[in-house]
Amino acid sequence: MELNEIMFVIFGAVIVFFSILTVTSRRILRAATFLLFVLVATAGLYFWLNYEFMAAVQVTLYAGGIVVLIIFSILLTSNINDRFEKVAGRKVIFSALAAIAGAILCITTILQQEFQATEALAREVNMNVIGRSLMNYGENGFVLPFEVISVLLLAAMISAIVIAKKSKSK
Amino acid sequence: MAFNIYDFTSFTEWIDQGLRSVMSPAWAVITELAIIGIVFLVFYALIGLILVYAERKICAFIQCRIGPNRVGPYGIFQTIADFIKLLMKELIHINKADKLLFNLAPFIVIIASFMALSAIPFAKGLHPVNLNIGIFFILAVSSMGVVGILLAGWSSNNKYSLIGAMRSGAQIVSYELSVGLSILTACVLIGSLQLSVIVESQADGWLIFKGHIPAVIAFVIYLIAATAETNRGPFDLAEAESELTAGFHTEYSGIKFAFFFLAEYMNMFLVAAIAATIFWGGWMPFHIGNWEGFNRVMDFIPPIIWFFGKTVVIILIMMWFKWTFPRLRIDQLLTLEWKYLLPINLINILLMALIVLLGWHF
Amino acid sequence: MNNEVLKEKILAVLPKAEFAPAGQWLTITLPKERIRSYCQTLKDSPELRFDFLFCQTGLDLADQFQVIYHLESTEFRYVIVLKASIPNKENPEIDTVSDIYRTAEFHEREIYDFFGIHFKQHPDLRRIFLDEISDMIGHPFRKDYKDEVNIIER
Amino acid sequence: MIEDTVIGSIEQQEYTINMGPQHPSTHGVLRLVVSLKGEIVTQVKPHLGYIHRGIEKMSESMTYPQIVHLTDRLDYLSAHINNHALCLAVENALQVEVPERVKYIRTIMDELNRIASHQLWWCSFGMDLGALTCFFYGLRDREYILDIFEESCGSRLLHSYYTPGGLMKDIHPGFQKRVKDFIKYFRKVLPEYDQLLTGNVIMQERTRGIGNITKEEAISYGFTGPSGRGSGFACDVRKHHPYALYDKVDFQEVLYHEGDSLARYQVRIGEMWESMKIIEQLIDNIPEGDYSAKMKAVIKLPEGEYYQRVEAARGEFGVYILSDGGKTPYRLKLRSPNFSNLSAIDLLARNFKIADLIAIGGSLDLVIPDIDR
Repeated sequence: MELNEIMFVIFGAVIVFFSILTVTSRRILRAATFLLFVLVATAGLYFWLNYEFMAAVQVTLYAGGIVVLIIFSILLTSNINDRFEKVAGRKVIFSALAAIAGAILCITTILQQEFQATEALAREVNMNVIGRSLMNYGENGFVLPFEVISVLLLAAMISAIVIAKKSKSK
Repeated sequence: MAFNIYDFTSFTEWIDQGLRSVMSPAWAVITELAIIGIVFLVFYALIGLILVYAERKICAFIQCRIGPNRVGPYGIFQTIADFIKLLMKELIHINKADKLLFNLAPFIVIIASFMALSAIPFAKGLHPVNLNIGIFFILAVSSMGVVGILLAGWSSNNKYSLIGAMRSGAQIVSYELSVGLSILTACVLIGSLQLSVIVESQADGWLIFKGHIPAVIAFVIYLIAATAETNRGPFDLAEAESELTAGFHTEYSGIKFAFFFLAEYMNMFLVAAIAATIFWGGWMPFHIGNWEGFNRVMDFIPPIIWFFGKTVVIILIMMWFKWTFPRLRIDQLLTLEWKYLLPINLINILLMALIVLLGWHF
Repeated sequence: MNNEVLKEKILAVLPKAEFAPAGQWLTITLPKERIRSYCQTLKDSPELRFDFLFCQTGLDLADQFQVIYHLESTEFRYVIVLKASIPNKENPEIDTVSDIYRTAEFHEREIYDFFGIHFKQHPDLRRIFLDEISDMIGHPFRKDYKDEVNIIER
Repeated sequence: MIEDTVIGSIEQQEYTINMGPQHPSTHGVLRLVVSLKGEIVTQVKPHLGYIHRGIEKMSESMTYPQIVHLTDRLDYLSAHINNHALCLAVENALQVEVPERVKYIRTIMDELNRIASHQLWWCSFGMDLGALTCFFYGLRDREYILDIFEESCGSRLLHSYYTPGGLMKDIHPGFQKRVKDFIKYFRKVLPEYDQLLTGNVIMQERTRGIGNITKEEAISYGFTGPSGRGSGFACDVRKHHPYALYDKVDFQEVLYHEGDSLARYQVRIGEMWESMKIIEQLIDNIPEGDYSAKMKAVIKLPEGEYYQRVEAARGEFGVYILSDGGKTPYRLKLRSPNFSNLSAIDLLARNFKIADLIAIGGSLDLVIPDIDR
């Protein structure tokens, strides 16, 4: 195996291992921490693909942002001695079956697809290119999704403020 | 191969060539990684020791004291003695703590600062990775450090720790915005996120002079926000010794406490290095536009000295903050960020864009 | 301030007041039932305004308990002393003044702790100093208190 | 609604933390049980008695000169002033007239003690707010006073310098010069305190409007000393019930009316200036004479009750003595300022943040042995 492949295998193993731990852990904060590892390993995969911008976005948004918020809300709401209930045997079997079925579906689909090797070398994605395509309304432009997401975020923020205000006035 | 302290490119290439000539490329990469890792570990420990010693001496001078003066001449071995003491101390196990997370937390904090360090250009040709989104990468990985603090606070099963962790979470999440935006202001002028390009583009003058008003505002905001991000006084609410005994690391002892301690100083070095790189030109000597003669004279000082000199100055400013100001309260801290720094920052970034578009910068 | 003038002023609002023989300050002795009404009157009277209770002392005399109230008028700078006697030594009780003078809340807890004098209607009558010492039983400032371990009789 | 009940139960949950008995900012072994809602304090319950020594009970089997040594151990930062109260009570009971020289020295010593106490308060207050540098500035200057004390009293903290009737020993020959040097030095240094802490925006924001108490409440809570005067409660015993030489010297009662932590802070800073003024008026005029009145070998107080009020550094200190004619008191009660000041902490800190509770505690300047007598 080449070094490249070894790296891929390591990242894949980390992702799979911590994903399983995330869903099986009975302590909520541990689950959140394992999720953090999954997300960081995913960012590692992006780095492995030389797609640094995406990797950094992954780390900032998911690892640094969303996991922090999740942990923060866990801190606010749960006690250290809280445990999830042990799941009943039947539920475990069913969910395992569902997960395995999903995995098989994904793997077969991927295997059936014939990926064509492209000749083009990995192009270094310049910041200028990213910035311009984000603000572009022509072909390959992302201004519409960008703006729509902004509106969504604005709505979320306003609703958060409204909720916070409501409990205060009571 | 001539060893050149003005340009490390040839030096690093020489090492690379040498390694590749004796082993396969894969092993060469692994060996290089190992070398960089070891160098960084040593560097990390060294910076930690020096900074702790410097902090003690400087705070002693500010407080009309002498400071450490027993271990070695002028007490220079004091921090080493302290680290040995910390290493030999008992690691206290807390019965009702979440042991896995409790033990994991210091590592997350220290790994985050370690990773961020890997993208800093120390001198010309002396940076481990030259990512094209370098500054964004540093912001991203350093934002992971807060997870370690939150975990430490929660898993200690101590109410003071939990309050400290909450404060630190709220604080770091808020101040990351200001750090990011003030760096973005600088990047608007430079037009790149790659740290090597950022430094090179300041060859005709540092950014703080080129961008004049908005750059100065961005620098000041960055300095405030970065002090807050590193949990240092006057923003050390997460530790808040007088209120929360020691905040999130109340329950830690021995080497695990040393990790938090080290990470705090490392983060301070890191934010100072970023400020020096972005606003004061990193390893770039002090150049003034077209004054060829003056620039030549400045070039005689090696870049690595320029880099560390600037970083040290910024660290000194941050230490001066800590030993002069009282601590803020949590609501005042958040008010400062959300009501003052953030709006100023947003207006400032617009101003910078305007200046760039109209070409009013130098 | 002449004690005689003060005496007249007090008699104007509290005609039944009994004065003790002259000491450092004018002293009124009173039965324990009247303490609340006396304090309230002395505080509210515009001529006197005794609004500052600067000391409250418990006392174990041979035949009775006493609670001594040192009052000052911050407006006119008069000082008087109220002495409330509690003859029942078995089960001492007195009304609280902690709603009139808030500082009495702590002082009364202290007196309760040391003398076992029960203050009726006190908002939070718990032992203040000795509550967590399990082997401390009884009220140590009573003259009949015996503790062979900790107190050496001389 | 499920969400409503969940949110409701979280909001109603009380979060209780124990501050103390060992905590960096309770200045001793004080335990505050603090109920929190988020960071906001909803209730503070002080739990006392961790260092209760039963001084009042001990005094009942001790002679008066012995009790002097116990009064030191109350508010150890104003040891001279506590001694003064007991000595005055005994002297008044015996109707002894102490020599003029003793009065001068006692007044000067009291004021030096007050300055030293306020210096220590200032540095610990700075530390409570997180400004560590203050601590060293205050301690540095306090050394000068402690050196003066050491020279004359032989002791730096618990002096027991006063005895019923006078002083233990005469002052050191260099006393006047040392005190004058100190005053000269401290007049230069005190503005530095203002530069370092008083003028700081963060400090002002942390203390202005925090821990308010009105004048009426202050009187009702028996809130004396600089804490009471920060609320406009004129409670300076030196002015209103003068003892020693306070009716002969010219000084101002420092009053602020805001009633917040900043006002209490400014009162103490102002008092340091006033104390220096008092010392300057007296230091050059110490008359020659004996350092003690003639006293009997065994002091027996005539039957009766005696009360002496003095102004200690933290407020009104009182000694109540009930004597049955013997050489030991029948009952001795000590009215300690911190005990009454602490009783208001719940009122002061409620609805403020934890950090404010620390600032308020600092602005009250609590000394725990004075509370746990």
